[in-house]
Amino acid sequence: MLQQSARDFLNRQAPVKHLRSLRDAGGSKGFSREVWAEMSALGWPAMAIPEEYDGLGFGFTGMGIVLQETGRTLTPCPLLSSAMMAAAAIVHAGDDAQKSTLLPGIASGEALVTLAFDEHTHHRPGQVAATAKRTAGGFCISGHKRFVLDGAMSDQLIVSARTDDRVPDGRGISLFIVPATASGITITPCQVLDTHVLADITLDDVRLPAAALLGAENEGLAILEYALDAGRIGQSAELLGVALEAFERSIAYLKERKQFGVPIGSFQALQHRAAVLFGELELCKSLVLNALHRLDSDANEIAATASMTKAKVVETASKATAEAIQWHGGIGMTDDFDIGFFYKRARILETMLGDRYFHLDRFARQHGY
Amino acid sequence: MLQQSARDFLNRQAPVKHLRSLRDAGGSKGFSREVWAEMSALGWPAMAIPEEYDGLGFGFTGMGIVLQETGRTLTPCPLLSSAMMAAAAIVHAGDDAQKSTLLPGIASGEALVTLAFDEHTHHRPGQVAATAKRTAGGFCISGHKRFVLDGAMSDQLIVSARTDDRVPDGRGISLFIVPATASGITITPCQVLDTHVLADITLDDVRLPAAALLGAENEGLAILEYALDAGRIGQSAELLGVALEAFERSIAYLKERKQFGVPIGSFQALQHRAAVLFGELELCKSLVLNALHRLDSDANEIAATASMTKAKVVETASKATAEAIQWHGGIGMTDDFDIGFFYKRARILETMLGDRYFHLDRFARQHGY
Amino acid sequence: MTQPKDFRTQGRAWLENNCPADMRSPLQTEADLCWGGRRFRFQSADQETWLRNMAEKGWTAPGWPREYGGGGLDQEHLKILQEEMHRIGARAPLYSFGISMIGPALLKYGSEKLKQQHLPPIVRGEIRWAQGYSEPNAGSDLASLQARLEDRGDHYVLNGSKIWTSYGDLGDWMFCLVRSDSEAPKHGGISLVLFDMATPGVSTRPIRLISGKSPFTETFFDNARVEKDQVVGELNNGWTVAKYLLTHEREMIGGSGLRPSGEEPLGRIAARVLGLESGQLANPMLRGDIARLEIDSEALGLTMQRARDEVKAGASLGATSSVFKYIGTELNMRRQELLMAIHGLASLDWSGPDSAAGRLPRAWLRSRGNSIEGGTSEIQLNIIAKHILGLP
Amino acid sequence: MTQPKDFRTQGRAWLENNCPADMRSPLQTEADLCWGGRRFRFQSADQETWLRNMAEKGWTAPGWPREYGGGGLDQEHLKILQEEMHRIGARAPLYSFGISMIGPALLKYGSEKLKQQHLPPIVRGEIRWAQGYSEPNAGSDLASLQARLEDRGDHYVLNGSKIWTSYGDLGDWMFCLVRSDSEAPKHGGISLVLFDMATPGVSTRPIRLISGKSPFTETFFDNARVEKDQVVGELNNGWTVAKYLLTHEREMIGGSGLRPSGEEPLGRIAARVLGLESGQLANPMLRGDIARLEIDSEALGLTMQRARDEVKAGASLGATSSVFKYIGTELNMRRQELLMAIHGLASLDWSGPDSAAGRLPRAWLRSRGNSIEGGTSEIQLNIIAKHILGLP
Repeated sequence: MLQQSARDFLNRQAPVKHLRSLRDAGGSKGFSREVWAEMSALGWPAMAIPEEYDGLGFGFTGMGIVLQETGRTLTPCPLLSSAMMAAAAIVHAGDDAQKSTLLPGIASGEALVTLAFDEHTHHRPGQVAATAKRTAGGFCISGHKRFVLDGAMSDQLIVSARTDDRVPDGRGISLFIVPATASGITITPCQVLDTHVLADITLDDVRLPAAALLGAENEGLAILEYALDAGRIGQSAELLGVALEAFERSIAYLKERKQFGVPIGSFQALQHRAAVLFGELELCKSLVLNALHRLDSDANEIAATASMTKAKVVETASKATAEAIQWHGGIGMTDDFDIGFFYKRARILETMLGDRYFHLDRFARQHGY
Repeated sequence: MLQQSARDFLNRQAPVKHLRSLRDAGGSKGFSREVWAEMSALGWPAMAIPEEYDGLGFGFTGMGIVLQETGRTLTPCPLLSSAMMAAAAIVHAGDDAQKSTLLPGIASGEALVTLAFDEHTHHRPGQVAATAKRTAGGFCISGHKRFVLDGAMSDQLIVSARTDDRVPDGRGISLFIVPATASGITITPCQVLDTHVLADITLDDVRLPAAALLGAENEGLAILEYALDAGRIGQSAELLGVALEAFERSIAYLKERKQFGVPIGSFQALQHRAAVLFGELELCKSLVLNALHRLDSDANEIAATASMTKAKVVETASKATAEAIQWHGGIGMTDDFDIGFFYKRARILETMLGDRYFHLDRFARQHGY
Repeated sequence: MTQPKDFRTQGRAWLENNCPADMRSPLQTEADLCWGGRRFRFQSADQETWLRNMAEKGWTAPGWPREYGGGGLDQEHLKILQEEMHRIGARAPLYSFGISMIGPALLKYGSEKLKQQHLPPIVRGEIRWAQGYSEPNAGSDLASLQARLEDRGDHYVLNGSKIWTSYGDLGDWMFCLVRSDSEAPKHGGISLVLFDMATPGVSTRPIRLISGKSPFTETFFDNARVEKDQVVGELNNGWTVAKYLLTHEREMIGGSGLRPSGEEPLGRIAARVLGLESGQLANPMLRGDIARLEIDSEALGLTMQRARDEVKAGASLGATSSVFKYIGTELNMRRQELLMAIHGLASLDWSGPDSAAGRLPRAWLRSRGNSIEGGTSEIQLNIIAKHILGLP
Repeated sequence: MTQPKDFRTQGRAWLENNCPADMRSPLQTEADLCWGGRRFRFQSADQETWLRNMAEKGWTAPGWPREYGGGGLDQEHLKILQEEMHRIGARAPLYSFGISMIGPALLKYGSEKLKQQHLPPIVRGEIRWAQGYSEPNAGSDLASLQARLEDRGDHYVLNGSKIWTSYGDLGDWMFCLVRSDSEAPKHGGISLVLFDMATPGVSTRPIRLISGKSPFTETFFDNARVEKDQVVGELNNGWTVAKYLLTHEREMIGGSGLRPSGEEPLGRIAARVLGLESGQLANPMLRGDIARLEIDSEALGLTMQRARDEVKAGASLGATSSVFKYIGTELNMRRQELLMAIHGLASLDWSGPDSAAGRLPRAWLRSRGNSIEGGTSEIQLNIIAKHILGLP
């Protein structure tokens, strides 16, 4: 039901041509506020937020179903950044005041919050050079965060910074809730492959009250990793939608397009590749469902699940979207045709929050080898 | 010419059914002395040995061509162990007395020499626990060498042993020429997958004269690695023969075997897999030729070449021989049919002297990443 | 039916009392499998006791109706039983093509007489069934079969031969696909018949595989008598029954892609055998292939569970079994390749102590047949392309 | 011909004197390529000088006969020239479909008049050629073309359109595959004709790719005049010429699988960008894929060299060009994927400073076309299966 209604809405209000028109319009917004307002009216950003903070309390499984649909239409929106990852961090680690202040706004879609953690050209959330120094009234943060998802459109940033140099890697990092308008912050948007916008954010002596600290001091990395894992699982759901849609469009094309007098889908070599890909996609569906259930039921054990899921879904989505272009032939290479957008989107989703290599490595480490 | 004459000889005197009859006869010899005597009469073991030591001085390229043909017929013989690897070590590092004593015998095929270096269940030539202690008259060796190729049939062993514990890994290892009949040596044959015989060799206070040392003391690993690289290149040539023969037999089968009323080679999915494999085999041919030429021209730079060649040829041969079984279907799984022997042989050649993972890793290290 | 919660409590207690301690350890070799049948020799009294106890409850075939000796459990109770058996590491009491293949076909297509006659002995492990499907030279083209059933008035006689009969030399009865009308088109005129393999005129000859073992036979029929009431479904309509039965076989074979229960995960085996360096496998290039295999294997398990849930919710398994068959066998082959790589030189040993008499390389060689038996991988991909994706 | 040793000495000296310093550095962007032609604007005086100097020696097409302006070198001398250019890192003076495609076809099939007319301007880089092969909706089925050549007595007229014309907007002349006899069977009735793209009735429209760039055009013919003497080979026998020309195109495209000259090896790029930990790439899972690519790329280079040696020894390239086309494009796609992974988040940047204005992702996207253009990978595999392996 949720899936069907989400699909209907997106096909009507934000199909692939919506992404195309955003791109052709240029600019640095990355998504449409109007569409976001309609999504919010449908309650999408409220799904994973507890009822006591004006959420629907449905958990992440429903969110995953919606993300899978936004993957099918390639609709850009801050569901992942704000309503999934930032919400996960705040629900998981925030104190009452923080929850009451932030969650209702996220749930209504009126406030956007995003995580700002990467500092390198590669996803390495544990390597933090930004510092937060104790001041009389709280903290003073300086540093440089890169590739921040929806960073140019968010109201609040959840920023990782080093609060203690003396403890070894993995500890000594804390999270802070920082208003995007705080003095000392510079935000530079940067457009990526398919019109999504990431932001480069510098923090130059940004002064914060003590209450800006999210979770325990020096223990921010574990909270961040939890929120990132929620994000990786959400990404996997979205990627699955990207892959499924590209695959289904391609299968339809194989049936319709004729060459040498027959539909190209009658060529056995393509049939077998399609059949193998179908099997891989079935595996991905199960992994995504499983990961969403685990996220809702067993929040402390999701790291291995998140890496397993993302590693597999990324490889399959990359394959599916590349094959989609190949099966479409020349027309698949043209900008006029939509299929290339799926390939681009799959790459972005792979690269952010750790690519296949990152997650295979993490999976192996988590299993002790 | 050499290739054709080798092929004619092997098809006549030692085709696959020769291997089968050796296996069915049981026992622990691993190869036929009679066939070896005929090979020797053709000058095969003499090819890479300099003329001054009764060799033909043709270098390794010709040896590789012959090994490729023994790969096609799966003929077991000590060409690789004695005439390629041991000969390479002696030619490269032996003193005049050692060369004069050993090389003519290797060249005539009457003497067999083999390298004894592995001590673990994995190929790690640099990890040596066997020790050689200085005595009044020379050295005293103790240790345990495993998986020695043709170890039960050889007259002389070239044994790696640690002569100095204090120098870090990679040095402090020396090579010794040890008669297989020396007091303190126990040789236990062990049959592997396809009837080839490896030996487990223990050395218990084996006393040797000073003249048994091959090359400089403590510098044996470099000599060993050179001989192993020669062996890896020789293996690659043999593996290429295994893969080509399995592939060609399978292509012939695809043309002849009918199902659903047509030759199975008319199914496009199999055609494409065959075509891809053909391309990979073409790459392997070039790598093997190149490696043999390099071995003959540029002996000091062969490590990266050997690992590159073996890594690729192994992956292709493994694929080619597995596909050969698949394309033959049920009959390919039966012992009565020959194709399974190719799959087994490919595995043995992969596993000895480092498998695909070993050589990919070594290739990457040699290129600084 | 007992309430789920009570069922769990009672089942747990029953298992605690009735599963011998020796039957709670992982299988060590193939010889530990209990196949039952007239010619089966129990390895131990415990093995026999465990079979008897479970058969008495109908839990060797827990989902079958009680009237045919089964356990009569629905999906929910079945899952509980599985979980409770898993909890104590109980071995399966019986491996049986009767349960996994011909039983389901009889339940769906068999006459009441056939059900009454054959199902209870299957549940009790008294009769071991052999499959007579493939024929020499037919290969993947299963329907091109030649074994000929002729009507002799009050009975039929069968002539011809079959190949790839799993453990044909140990089978008691055979379910056999035969041509009963040679005039009909290729897929018509086929029947599925049952007969005792002790019937005069039925003989077998072992087929030696590249693994050196002989798990299959050829089976020959020389005027072998088949009773008229031993046709499953209608005469000449056997292709439908055969296809249904194949979906069960495929799903079963697909299970080979899962980590065998009680076996260590591959990554842990690798860490043990190869050692670690700064927490990572000492063989860094192997790591990725192991991680990918472990992920795929986990994903297959989740997918088979999802399919069972969907079947429970009313969906038909159908062509999905081809997905499992294809993926499961590919995974098992990859798994065996990786086990060989993990064990290195020791994996080559055909008889020595390091490899427990060549168990590892023999399993590796045997696995190559996975993508051939039960319909080749190519056939499964054809089925997926045509029947799931609807490609022309 | 000069003795090889003397040729090397003289060649080295000449190159030293005639190759401007700026032309000895690796290409930085696509804009550094010198394509020549009427509309080409030289990037620098050095670029123009280098082309002029080389063209004067005939070394832009060093293997062509001297009578048509070429260098007249045999394989041995060609190799020496290549080595000497490589030694000083000299850029290719001219990139040209004239040299790589239509030139060889003219040498083999063209009339003396056509050779005299077209080859010298190609050598001098004065005329840039465009390829008119593919048509809308024809795709891989190249022979199903519709562009129609009609006889008007003293000349022909051409109607129809072509697609995927590389840089059609910058081309001076086109070699174009057309249907000259609509009654003939599919592969008959095809001709290869040449005409000036400035001819009235010839127009182009750019095609925008997913990379955001437009390296191809559609090309339209509206009663465009084609002279009668501009048919290559015989009228209606163009398919033979077309196939010959395609083998050259395939071999050229296959070269994309080699590491571009002057570019760092992938492993070294990865080590620089990602850093090392105890001597190994900080991203251990990526290592294997990089090593495999580097090995395959090296192997392809050796194989193309081996093929050139065999052609020199009298063998025909033929279907082998399909092997190079298939493998080369697969390798380039893998290479581009790995470059994206190596550069991580920076690779996503469509316009920022880190990615030199999105050069990396645009090259990655562009590479997806490699397995489609010049005959899809599927077509190449068909050719290998049928014409090399002889499968039915």
